[in-house]
Amino acid sequence: MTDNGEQTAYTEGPKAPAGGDRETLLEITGLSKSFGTVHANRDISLRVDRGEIVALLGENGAGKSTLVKQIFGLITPDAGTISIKGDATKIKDPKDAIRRGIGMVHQHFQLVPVMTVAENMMLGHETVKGGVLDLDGARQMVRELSTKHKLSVDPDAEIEDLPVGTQQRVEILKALSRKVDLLILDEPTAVLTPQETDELLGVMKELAAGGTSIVFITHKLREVLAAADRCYVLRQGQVVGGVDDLTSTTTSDLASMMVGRDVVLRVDKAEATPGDTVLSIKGLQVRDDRGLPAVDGFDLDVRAGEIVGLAGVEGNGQRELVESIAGMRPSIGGTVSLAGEDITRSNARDTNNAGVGHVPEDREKHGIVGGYSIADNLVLNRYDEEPFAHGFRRDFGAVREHAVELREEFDIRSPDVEAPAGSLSGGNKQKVVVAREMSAKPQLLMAAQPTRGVDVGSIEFIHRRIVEARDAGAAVLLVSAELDEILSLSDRIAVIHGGKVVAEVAGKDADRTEIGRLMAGDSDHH
Amino acid sequence: MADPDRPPGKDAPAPAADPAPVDTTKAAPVVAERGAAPPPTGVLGFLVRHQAIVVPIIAVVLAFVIGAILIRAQGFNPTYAYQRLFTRSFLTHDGLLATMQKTTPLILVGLAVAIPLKVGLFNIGGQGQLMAGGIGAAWVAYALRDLPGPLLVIVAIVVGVLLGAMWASIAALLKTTRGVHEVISTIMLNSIAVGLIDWLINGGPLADKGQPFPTSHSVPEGARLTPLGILPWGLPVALILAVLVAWMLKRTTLGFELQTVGRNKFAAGYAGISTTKSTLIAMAISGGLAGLAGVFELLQIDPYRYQNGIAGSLGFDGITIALLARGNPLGTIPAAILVGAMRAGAPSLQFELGIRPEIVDVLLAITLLMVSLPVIAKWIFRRHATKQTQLAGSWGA
Amino acid sequence: MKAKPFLIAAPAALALALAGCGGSTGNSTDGSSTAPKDCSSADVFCIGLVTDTGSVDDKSFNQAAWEGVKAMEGDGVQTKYIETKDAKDYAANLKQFTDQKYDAIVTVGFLMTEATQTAAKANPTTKFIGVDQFQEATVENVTGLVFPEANAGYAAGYLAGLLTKTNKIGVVLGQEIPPTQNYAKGYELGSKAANPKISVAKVYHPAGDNAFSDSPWGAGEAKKMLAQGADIIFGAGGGTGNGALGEVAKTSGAGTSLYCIGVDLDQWDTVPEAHPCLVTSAEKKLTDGTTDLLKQVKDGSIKGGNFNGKTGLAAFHDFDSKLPAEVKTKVADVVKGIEDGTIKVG
Amino acid sequence: MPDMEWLSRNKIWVGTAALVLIGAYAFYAVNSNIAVSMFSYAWFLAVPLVLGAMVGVIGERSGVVNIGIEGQMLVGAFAGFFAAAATQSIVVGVIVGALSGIAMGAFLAFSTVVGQLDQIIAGVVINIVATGITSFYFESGKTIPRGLPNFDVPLLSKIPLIGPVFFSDGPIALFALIIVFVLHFLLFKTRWGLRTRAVGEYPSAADTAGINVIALRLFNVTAAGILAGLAGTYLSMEATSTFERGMSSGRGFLALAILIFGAWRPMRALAAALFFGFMQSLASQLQASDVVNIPQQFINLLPYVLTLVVLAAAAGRVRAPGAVGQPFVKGD
Repeated sequence: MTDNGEQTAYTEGPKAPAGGDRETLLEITGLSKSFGTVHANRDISLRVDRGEIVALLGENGAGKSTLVKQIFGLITPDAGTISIKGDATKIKDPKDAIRRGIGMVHQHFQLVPVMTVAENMMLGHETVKGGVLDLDGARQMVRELSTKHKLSVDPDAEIEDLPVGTQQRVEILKALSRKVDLLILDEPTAVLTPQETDELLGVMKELAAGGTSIVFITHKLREVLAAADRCYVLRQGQVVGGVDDLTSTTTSDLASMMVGRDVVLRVDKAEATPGDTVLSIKGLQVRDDRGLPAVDGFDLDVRAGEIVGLAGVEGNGQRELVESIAGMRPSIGGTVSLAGEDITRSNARDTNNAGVGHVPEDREKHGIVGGYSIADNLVLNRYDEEPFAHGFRRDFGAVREHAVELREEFDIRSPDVEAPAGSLSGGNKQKVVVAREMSAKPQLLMAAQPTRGVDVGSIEFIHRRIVEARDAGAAVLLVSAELDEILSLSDRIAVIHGGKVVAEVAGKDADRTEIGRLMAGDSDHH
Repeated sequence: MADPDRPPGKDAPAPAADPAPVDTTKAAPVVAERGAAPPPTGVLGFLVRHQAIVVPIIAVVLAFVIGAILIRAQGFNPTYAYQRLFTRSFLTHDGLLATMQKTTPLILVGLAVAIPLKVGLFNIGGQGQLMAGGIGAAWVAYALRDLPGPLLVIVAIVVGVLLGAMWASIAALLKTTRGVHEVISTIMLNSIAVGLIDWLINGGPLADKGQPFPTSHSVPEGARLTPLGILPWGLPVALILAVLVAWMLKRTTLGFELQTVGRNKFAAGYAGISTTKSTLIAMAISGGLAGLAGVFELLQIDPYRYQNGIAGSLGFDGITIALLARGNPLGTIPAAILVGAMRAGAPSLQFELGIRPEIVDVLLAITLLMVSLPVIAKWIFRRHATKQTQLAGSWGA
Repeated sequence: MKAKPFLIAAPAALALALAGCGGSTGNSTDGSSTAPKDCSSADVFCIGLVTDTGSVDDKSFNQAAWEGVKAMEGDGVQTKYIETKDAKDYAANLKQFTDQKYDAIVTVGFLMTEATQTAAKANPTTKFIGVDQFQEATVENVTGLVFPEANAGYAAGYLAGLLTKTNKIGVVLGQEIPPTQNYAKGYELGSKAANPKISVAKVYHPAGDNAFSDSPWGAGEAKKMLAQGADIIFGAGGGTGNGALGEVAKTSGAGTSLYCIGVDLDQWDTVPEAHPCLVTSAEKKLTDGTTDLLKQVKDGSIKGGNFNGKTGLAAFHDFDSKLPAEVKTKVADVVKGIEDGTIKVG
Repeated sequence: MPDMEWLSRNKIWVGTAALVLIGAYAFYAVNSNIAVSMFSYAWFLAVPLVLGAMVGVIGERSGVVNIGIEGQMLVGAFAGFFAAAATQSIVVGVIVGALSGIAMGAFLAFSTVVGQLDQIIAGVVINIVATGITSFYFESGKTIPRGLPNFDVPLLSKIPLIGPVFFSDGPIALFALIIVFVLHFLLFKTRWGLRTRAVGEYPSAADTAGINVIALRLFNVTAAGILAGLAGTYLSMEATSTFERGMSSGRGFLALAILIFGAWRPMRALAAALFFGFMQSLASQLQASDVVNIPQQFINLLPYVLTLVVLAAAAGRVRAPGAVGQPFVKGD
């Protein structure tokens, strides 16, 4: 697996900060975990002291989540020890971890949606009075905790009725309710606005000041610099570096440690030469799965030969917007037209036939059928068209030929086009999706989170392809939660908030702070 | 790792399905699924590749072994019993005819369960759909009794198939428009079919009031499909349909659509394949096949009347067969022959040995148990075992 | 997979456990040990019986007919049965016997009327006895053993009419088909003849598939009738009726004096749980009728067409001493009157 | 006051219950005999449905579909009856019946929760195995000493209407009534209930909260088998004193319908079962009194048709526990 010699495991760990007489809360030595032949964690050693905020920095797939899941007892390590407050006995399960003072806020909230805040809060360590759950006590506890930590929540609200930001507060309070010494936060800012993020970082600092140690997973460099005392950088399952004194570090230092080479922050691309308007959205209104307005009067034009990046905090209607344009979700108002033709009511197939290519946000869910061969996945939305089918009869020869060509062109690493697509790595799966969508030479390419969960090599490849598509004259709508991706690819940036466009700026003039403020929305103050 | 905290669900990828970034920097083949070793070669490799066949065969063998213990415990000689069962079902004219006659509807109801399985639907309503087809044919056969026989047969088949398809479509429509789980709706529809038909033939509009028991009028002689030697008319039809269904699923765009919906309905939606349409089509085909089974039960088997009990346990046998065949349409043929032969031979077990005919139900139950438990496949193939279908996920919708 | 050995072992263990508790069943004459006799030989008189979709131990007409067959056992007689599991197997099951050249074949239940006639036409030398099968047209070698159920019902109703104290009686029936309708009709007429003030509650099982085997339903109906003041319940519908008898017995055990009346055969023997209330049964003498006809087959005197079996009331058993002599005399007179034709039912 | 809160949240249900009660007592005032008999009959028929539905409630609230209730019931009826016949002890019969239910429940639990067998397939297997085994090993001529006797509960049985209907039956019927309320309490007021609901709604949340999802599911599904076994023994030893082949005759499936009809809540399932029982009661009353002449079959169909109508009408409002049907894989 060690493919380049320069990469060496970083086992020393950063030195303890000055005056290192603080108690060592967590010490990990030689931790390894593999899934089959994939080494998710290799010989990891690190240390967290009391009252510290330690960031675990790394790309998607670097093994951060695997690491913290082992600390929380969700996964058992293959080798190595995790010792908490000097106690190195194996952490059997989350219950054991909780008992030993570890709390975790999961990337995907571990809250039961149909239960109230109080019920969720007490789940797993319920207090019982006379055989009956002490719900009043739980409500009281919620109120006390939320006052103490300045995180306001209503104990009787049902989780599914709460906005994500509030749900996260519940998660944090839940973890804090159990007398935690070590709080693990797994990508806590992914769903937050910049302002909410700042608020969270503030809470973290206060907790640390109160003696709680925090392990904080992220791949956002700014957050590391803003909140952490120290950081470890993970790459390919190993700790490849660490920084003790973050004040003297720059983002680019951290970034190169993360990816193991100099990061290309800007994708090389020529000046855009926009042509006619291809996509025109006027006053679009779309509801989400729960029937609430998600896209609410959205206007945007995308012209041939330009990349328009749609920046926004996740959950502001991006998903519904993209699905509605793609014909996968009905709109309730407004129009979408493609090169002057109204496609508002077109279904997914007609939209595709009209010349819309769509790289979906969740490739596992929408983009591929894991059990199907790569070849079948490459014709997933054209299986019934010539030459892949003649009438109702499919032509397997043509499907295969097509697949072999695309495998070459898009560098899909697989021994055989008949291999199930589910067996590919994330990057290669994404290449299958991109190959399928781009090979149809669409007028409009919609790429939603095109590089999520994809390795660096594939990211560069996909970015290059997107630019090439633009240069070939396609209109590109790029939707991404990664502001960096938006900034580096877009010729023009639109900011979405609350289901509508709140600002449009030219790509080269874009200022990230300003965009962050816009993403949060002017009225979005707590 | 992509999305490692995703809540468990059928679409959730295996945690490590997304290996570390290493694989793009080298040209080595990408590793398949979690922890999969290279596919074995030799005999084991052969068995692994054909486990869809191997597992049911082992299950049947195990069931017969356990059955032998049961027969022995009842004081009979199992070898002799199995020998008689086989002789009767395959080596005598009447027995073979009975086997073939029983196999016919079994293939059809097996397909009626297997097709919806491909779309991720579990059709427990084969019973009701078969009854709908049978009563439809009985109605036509009486209402149009003056038509020439062959024409009447064709009309009866058309009507029976349509009624079966309609009955199944109720469940499909409830599913697509109102999200009612098909297992619940088909169970309810089975009971409704029993009651409605009982009313029809017991003093109701289709009753033959000249008979002292609830029955429809008998099929006119000209429209009766008396067997050609040992070959009932319906058997070749059923065989052809099994092949057609297999071909449809594998080779046609419709088959691709159905299977895409079954494997990943979100991707299907993305690709512009309508889940609604696929659900309706699959259930209609399925109901039509079950309905056709009902038509043949009426037209090709003495007493050529629709009576209570004509459907027997065929609807549930269909489930047994589809599971034995592991959802493979062609697999329904051997599975149906197995079940058909056992049912055909059961009376002779009692006649010649005195073993209760219910032994057959026990054998089938054990077979089903063996074939359903993933344990056997896991035991033999270890990690090469293919994954079982999950149907229960959309429960309650 | 730690659970593996367990899951493999479980079915096998279950099988062994079950193997241990199974009793032996089967035909009375032989298992696999003794070679079957040659039925085509004139020395051997072979009788076969095909049940309808029930079993020979159904406490009802299949069992009664089989007992009639067994009564013929002796030297040079071979008896066998096949239980039909699927209504479409009637012909095939009959053919097993005709292929072996059985001399007489008893088929039980009206459902087999057509199948029996068809087989008879194909095997003119074999004699067929169709229990409960009314022959519309005479086939030379088929004799339908039929019973005027209304007569049995009348006698039962008459007794009930005399015994009731509340003037309310009930009848719980299986599916609504001619035999059950006849029982109900006779029961109503008989009870009214004995007691003009009487009211009769009657209910048929509404479902088609389990109308004769739904004992909990029968019990529930009986419970309801009792609660509404009925003190005598006639259970006429296989297992469904037996459920009614059981419920009356249970309630009557609680100190009240209630009666129940069985059907088809003397249910004192077949439904022992009904002993606390079972005053008699409206009996079709199925066993006797079957034996009588088989004897006719043996001595060659049997004729095609319909043979009217006897009906009547079964013995009072434990209630013999409890019933007033006057009641017994009156009932005996009615039974006699029906028999000799002085009382016409319906 | 939480009680007032509860009242205001459930006002539709409380109101309906009050109306039904008033209606029932009005009926009782007009003709006490008929009213008592019809309601008793309704409850008599509802008992196995209620017990079956509770099996479903426990299973599905824990995230496991159980369509094998029919088979569990049948085996319970069979094993209980024949054990009682063999030992001539009704107590042994009831215990064996309940244990057989546990055995079937354990099969469902282990095959689906540990063995990852599809839950619906496992249920179908249970049903088919139950039919095969109970008919093959059926023996005629066996009798049990006497069915479980009815008895009057002191005081309660004296309440007009409700007393004779609910408090003068056999022990299993009384148990069925009690278990509904007990289960409601357990499910919504206790630690076990909170955890069970969490495990059925969102198992990974329960898992990260330190709850052993697998163990809780195994325990619940297995233990619920007791109720299915008792439903069976009710059929063969309390409602009647006999076993018939296929004795459950669809009651397990009807229980499933009632479970959904009752929105996965014990008390509403009880109400649904009573409603179905009463429809049948009404049907037979109309038939017996020759008032109207609608074909009996139609009334018999009513529960099934109503279930479909309710499910169709309540789309989106009646919601199954979130994780029902899905196997839980740790660390996924």
